[in-house]
Amino acid sequence: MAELFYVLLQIGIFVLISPLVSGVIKKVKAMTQKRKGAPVLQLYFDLTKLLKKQAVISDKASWIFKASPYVVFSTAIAASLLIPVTTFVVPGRFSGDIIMLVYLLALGRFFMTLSGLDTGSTFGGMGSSREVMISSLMEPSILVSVFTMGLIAKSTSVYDIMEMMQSGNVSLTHPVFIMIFLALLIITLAETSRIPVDDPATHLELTMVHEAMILEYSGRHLALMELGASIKQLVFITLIVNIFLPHDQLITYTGAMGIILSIAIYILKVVGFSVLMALAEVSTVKFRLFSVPNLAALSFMLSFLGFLQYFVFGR
Amino acid sequence: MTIKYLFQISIGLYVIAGFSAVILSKWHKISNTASNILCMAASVFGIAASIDQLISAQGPVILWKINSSIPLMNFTMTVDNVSSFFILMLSILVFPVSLYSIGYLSHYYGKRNVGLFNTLYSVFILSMILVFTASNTIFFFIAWEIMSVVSYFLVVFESEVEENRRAGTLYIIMTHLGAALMLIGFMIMYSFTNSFALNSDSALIPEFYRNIIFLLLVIGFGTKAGVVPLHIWLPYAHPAAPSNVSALMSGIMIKTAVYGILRFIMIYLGVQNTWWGILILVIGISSALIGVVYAFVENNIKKLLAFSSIENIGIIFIGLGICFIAISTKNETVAALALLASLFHAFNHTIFKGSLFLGAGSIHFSTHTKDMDQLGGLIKKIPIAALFILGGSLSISALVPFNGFIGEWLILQSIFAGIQPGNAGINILFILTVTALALAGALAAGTFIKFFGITFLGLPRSSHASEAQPIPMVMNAASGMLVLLCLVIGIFPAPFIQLISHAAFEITGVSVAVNFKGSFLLTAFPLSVSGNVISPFSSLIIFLLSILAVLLIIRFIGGKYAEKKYGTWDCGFEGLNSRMQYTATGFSKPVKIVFRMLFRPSRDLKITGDDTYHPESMEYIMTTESIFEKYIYDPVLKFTERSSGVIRRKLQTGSIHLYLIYMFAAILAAMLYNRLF
Amino acid sequence: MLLWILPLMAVMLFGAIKNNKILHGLSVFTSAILVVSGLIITLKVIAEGSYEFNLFYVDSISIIILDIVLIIGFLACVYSVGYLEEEIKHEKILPGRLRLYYILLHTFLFTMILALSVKNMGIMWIAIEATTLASTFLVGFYNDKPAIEAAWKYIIICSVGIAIAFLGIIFLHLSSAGTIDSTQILDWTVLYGKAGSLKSPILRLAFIFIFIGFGTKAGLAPMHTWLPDAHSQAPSPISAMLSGVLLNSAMYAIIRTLAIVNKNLGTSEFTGNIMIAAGLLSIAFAAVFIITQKDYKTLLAYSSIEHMGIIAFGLGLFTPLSVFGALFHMINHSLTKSMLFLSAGNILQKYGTREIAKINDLLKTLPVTGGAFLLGLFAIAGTPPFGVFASEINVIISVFEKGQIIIGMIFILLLAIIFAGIGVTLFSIFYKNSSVETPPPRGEGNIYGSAVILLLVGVISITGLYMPVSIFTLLNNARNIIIGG
Amino acid sequence: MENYLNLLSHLMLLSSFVLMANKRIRSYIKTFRMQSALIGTTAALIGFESFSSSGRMDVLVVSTVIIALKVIYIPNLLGSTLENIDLKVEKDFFLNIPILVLISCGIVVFSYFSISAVEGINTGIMNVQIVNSISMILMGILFMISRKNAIGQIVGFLVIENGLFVTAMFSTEGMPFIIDMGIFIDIITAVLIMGVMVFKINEKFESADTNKLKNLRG
Repeated sequence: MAELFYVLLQIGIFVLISPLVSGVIKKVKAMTQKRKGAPVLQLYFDLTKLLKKQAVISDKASWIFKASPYVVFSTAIAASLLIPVTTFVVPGRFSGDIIMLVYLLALGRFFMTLSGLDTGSTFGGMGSSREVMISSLMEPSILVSVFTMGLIAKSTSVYDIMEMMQSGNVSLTHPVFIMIFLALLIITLAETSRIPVDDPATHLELTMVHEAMILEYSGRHLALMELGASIKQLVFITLIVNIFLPHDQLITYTGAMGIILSIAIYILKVVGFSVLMALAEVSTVKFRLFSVPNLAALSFMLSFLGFLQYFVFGR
Repeated sequence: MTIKYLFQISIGLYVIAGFSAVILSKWHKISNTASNILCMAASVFGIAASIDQLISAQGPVILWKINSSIPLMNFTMTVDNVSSFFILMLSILVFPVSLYSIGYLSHYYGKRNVGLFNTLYSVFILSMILVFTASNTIFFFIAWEIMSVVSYFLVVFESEVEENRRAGTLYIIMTHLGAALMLIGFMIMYSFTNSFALNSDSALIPEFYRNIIFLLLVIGFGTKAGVVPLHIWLPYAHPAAPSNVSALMSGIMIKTAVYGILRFIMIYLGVQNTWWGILILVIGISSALIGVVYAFVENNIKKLLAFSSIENIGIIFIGLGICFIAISTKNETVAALALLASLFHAFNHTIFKGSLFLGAGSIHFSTHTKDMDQLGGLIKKIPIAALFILGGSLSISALVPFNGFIGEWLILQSIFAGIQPGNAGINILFILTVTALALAGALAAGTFIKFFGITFLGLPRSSHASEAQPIPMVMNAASGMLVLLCLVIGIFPAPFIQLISHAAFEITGVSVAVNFKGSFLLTAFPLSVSGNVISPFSSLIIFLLSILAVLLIIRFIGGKYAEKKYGTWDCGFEGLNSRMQYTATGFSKPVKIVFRMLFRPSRDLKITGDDTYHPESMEYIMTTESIFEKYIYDPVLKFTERSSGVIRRKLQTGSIHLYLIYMFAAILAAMLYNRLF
Repeated sequence: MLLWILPLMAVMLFGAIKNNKILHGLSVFTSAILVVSGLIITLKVIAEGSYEFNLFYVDSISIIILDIVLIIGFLACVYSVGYLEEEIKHEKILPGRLRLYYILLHTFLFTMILALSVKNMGIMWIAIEATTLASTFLVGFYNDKPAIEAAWKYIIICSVGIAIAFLGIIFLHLSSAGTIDSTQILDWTVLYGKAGSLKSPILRLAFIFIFIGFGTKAGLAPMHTWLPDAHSQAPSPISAMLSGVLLNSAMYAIIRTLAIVNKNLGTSEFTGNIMIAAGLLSIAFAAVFIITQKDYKTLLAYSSIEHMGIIAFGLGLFTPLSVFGALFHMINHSLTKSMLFLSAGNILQKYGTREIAKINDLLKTLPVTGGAFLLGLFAIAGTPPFGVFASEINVIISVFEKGQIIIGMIFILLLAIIFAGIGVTLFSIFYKNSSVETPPPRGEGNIYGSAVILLLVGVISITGLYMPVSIFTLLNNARNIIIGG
Repeated sequence: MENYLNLLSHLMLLSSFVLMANKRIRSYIKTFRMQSALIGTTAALIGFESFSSSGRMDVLVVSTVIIALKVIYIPNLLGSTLENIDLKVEKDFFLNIPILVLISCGIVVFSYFSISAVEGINTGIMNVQIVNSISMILMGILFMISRKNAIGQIVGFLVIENGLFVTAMFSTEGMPFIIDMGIFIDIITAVLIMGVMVFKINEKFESADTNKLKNLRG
């Protein structure tokens, strides 16, 4: 029963909050550019409209093209289940750890890139090829950073890591956490296809990566793709905020009140973090594709140094 | 007792299969079908026997005991859990491959000697069984050599292609040199223990010679396994063989090296020094990375698979290396876990690489080309094969919910358990291993995105692809059953891990199986290692449920599904043609540029026509070369040839006077020796 | 005794006969009878251990090699029938010279039988010298420039070598002076019996010269220089006999001496050092010369040098196992190598060239010969499950048994290199290669030859796994005689 | 008695030095004839002695055979061969004479060094004789090495045979009769065959220069 509640809660929050995040980011960017910008809830409207629209499918495409939106979406959902938004609802025997999280997202990416290749358009292939390169280069630093966190918590499950961070016996300002936080920040930018790695706002074939892959999509498929992407983005954000800014230990209430409070704080954190991301985004420029490896190397070095800091040089 | 008979029946059936193929070789179809069906039957018995042996707690079983009248030649076959685990892998692979051959060899009918082929095929299988069951080093060596020679004949079976011949020669020479080193190792063992038996006492060997033996054996077996930098034969030989054979070679033959390392280094010598493990681990890491990078940029589907075999053998070696290190640092549980992980990965690799090679064979069968840049859009022509190859690709890319993921996860967990505060060097090495695994995994996924995407999706790039022939049902069935097995193992890993842990237990003496909460079809009980839990099944459930839910929701909001077929966006030019889409070369270009130092890519651009902005035609050729061949092997070869030539001309000049001088010198030397000795 | 008279009679008869058909028939017939009588004697020897009357003496050592001689001789005769007919068809040789060929062939056979079946070392020496003289014209049979050159080098170098060997024989005699009465001078059995009382310093000298001398004939480096030329230039059946038989009979003389010397010295160290050194040197030479060889008959010749080196190596180790291995290796090597030379003959007749680079698609063109040649190459390179491997492994094991690990390593590595060399140079000829000119029309020319080859292939692939008890006892007795155990 | 034998053996050694110093082929044959004559007398001496002491005939017979063969028959044979072939060998030797002689001295020293220590040989007289004869053999090989034309090599081979024979003679009053006979037969056939080969070489290579036989390489 508890598990069912957990699952519903997670899915509900992620599906409902994730478009908001994108909205907030867009809004903040617009404001920094002295524009009015679209309303914060714009993405919700888009999604509902897209769902209503008729889907135009390339006649070159195969069933892969139609299947992959669902796969992308549901992998995002499955991934979202591995990152509790609050420690008040215990995932209990529901299982899956941080490594599985990485490989689940990889599954989604696999199909997305395939769909890019499926229509035989030039853009799709370009997007897929770039996506594959970027993600492969980012993979090591993701795994190393989550691994390090796991090692500190002596468990690879996110829940345990969160509890470890909440229990006051580690100081959040310890260099290892700072480094890994930065590493994960870079990863998030890369994985959610944001500047400086990719520009979600452009459709210029020289620069686009993620957009190039979903260029051929329309209607409900596009909606699912978008939603999946934003859920994935929220997954990363949640990972960061819930690990590095633990809050549940501040809440004294228990039971339903506690849950509600904690979720409220969680949402606040997410919004705040998305503002942060937006600022980071506007303050940088997009890199050349072949300077992305340097970025990856940077994030890898950060996480690796974090590991060394904790396990080799000692606490 | 029954186990013994089961094994004997299976071996007997293989023999019969071999002979029947020869006898019936007049009628190609009949002989092919008959011998392959016999092989299938044999493999069924083999599966039964080995599983029986694994779960029954009894010790080694002696199958046959033949003493030749030639001294020191006794051929005794014994089966213990380790052997039977490998025989299990072999048999599980042989069944579908034989099924596949029934259909696949049909394109040899009337052209080639199918009977001969099938005989070699079953002898090949037999020789591998001998390798797994040989009970003394001499017998092992003989079986090993037979295996090499037979596989050589299979590699050069389509000998009219020039590169097949070169591949075969390279292969047989490399593997023979490796075998020679192996033999030296065995002989050193003998010179101290005075026995060829595998259970003789290795404590008699002094420390120094243990290390020598270890190095010799690692090089010897490494050559067969195709680990970097001994791998150069593999990407030539495996593609050269007919696909059913390459499935066997990649799926199981390279595992004989793993068997050898377990048998001779872990069980016989026993691991003492930490640097052994470190060496193996480093070999594994380099093989995994270099293998996968080369696989990524390869455009020949079978070469791509061969390189990916190098990667996977690297991952298996990583597991072994962790196990070695853990043993030498007295950390039994981690050792057992790591060993289990690497055995499990070997098992998985056998299955999915088998299915992928069969799939590649089907592609070649229906399109008569192995070049990706000639293919494309096949998913419409051969949908079933496409589905299975997709499955295989997902599984080899270690994606949920396939078995590849479980293997990777176990290895990562063993590293996780292996990293403890303290010994800094090992920790750094382990975290680097994690890095390597992550990079390798991601690139492997990329490789198979390319493999599947370029081959099956998009538009056909040549007439080969557009006129693809349909594929016989048996071939699809063969690769299908393997993919199905992948899925089943991925979802319900527990029982299989239990099975394999019997083999691992025999080696390490520590049973980690009890740490695996998890039993047969119970989803609630996930797979858990020391508190870290995954449950592929429940995530699969979530998966399906969410798809279902979203379909309902969409139906609710969006109403009925309506779609419109329309051409792909072609930027407003009239009509999109296949030359506009990304090629395999283009797809791998970014990675190729990032890992420049491994390829030394060289490009040349030919522009004909006076105006460079509107040329009549442009030709862009991009060539890469393997640094290993360029900077290690070629110089050695050249040097040998040159020096040998020089020596020949200097020594055997043809002048009789010089020859007499040799004799004269010999006499004087001998007399001197007699005076001084 | 039949063994001695028969070939001589045959030679006389050949002198008289003109008709080629009868010549063929007669030669095959006589050699067949020789084989039969050889087998009879073999049974006697197995029963009684040795068999002798006045000068004629065979024991287990000599009977092994004698049987090899007779069998190979017989097969060579059978092969020659087809081979010579082909040669005559292609005007390589004149029909008239057939008679000369057979006369020389049977004289050659006779001298070798004599060398292997006399008790007196002096006469053995004479016989071995005579083998050279008999085979010189066989080597130069084609009478063209290279053949003559090869023959000249052959006779000069071998005669000098043999002369040195005679010096050794003299010292052998000298060492026995005083201990042996003049009626039984140089009688091997007596020398062996009284080995203890011989003068060891002189015996050492004797061994040195005998080893150098007969080593020349056995083709051990650095005295091997005549061998590649002679083997490559002679007609193929003759090459088969040279390398399958002649080398063995020279090695046999060394074995006889070795037995006496080691028994006298009580240690194998003195002889062992020389023989192991020479053996390794020969193998090394062969390895170097095989890697980039262009001519397949020469390549086979070098491989003969290699295997003689292996045999010398085994004898030098002088442990029971190694001596057993060496004797066994003699058998395997002779069978395999003569098979290879015979098939090389077929190939030569088919393609008309000795250059490896000019041959391709052998397996299709000559299905039987080609297949046999391929298997034979694997066998000669020491791949299980063929006979050569079985004997090589015995030698290898005995090295390590002696604890000489470094030498053993070198030995194994050299063998592996030779395998690689054969692979690099020779494997290409079996398959179709469009870059080379198209092969001649398929089909076996020499039926008898193919039959012989098939027979030999069957034998060598069995000897690796199974050995008849009789042969085993023979080898054991021989081993015991040699090491005096 | 022993002194005579000593003297003879020294003379033989000297003769082979002379041979080594010879420039022209005819003089090879002459010198060889002389050396064989010396051997014949030696054999005769030993023969008489053994006859007078223990009425053994065989060595006498052997000595006569030697004289018949090596002094008369073979040199003539070689001479006739020389007549019938055309030798276009300007400079017949690789190393010039003084160096050859020096090397020969070195050979004598070496053989003394290597043999003399061997006990059983180093009993006074026999020692010197065997050293001499062994150095004769070695010098024979050296001669073969140093001479280009075929006849020269045959002569060298014959010198080796002489050396052997002398060794046999001095060390052990000759071999058993049958063996000696066998050896002679062998020698004759060998020389005959070599002669024939010389003719063949001469007709194929337009010269008896063995240095031209360099077509068969590694």
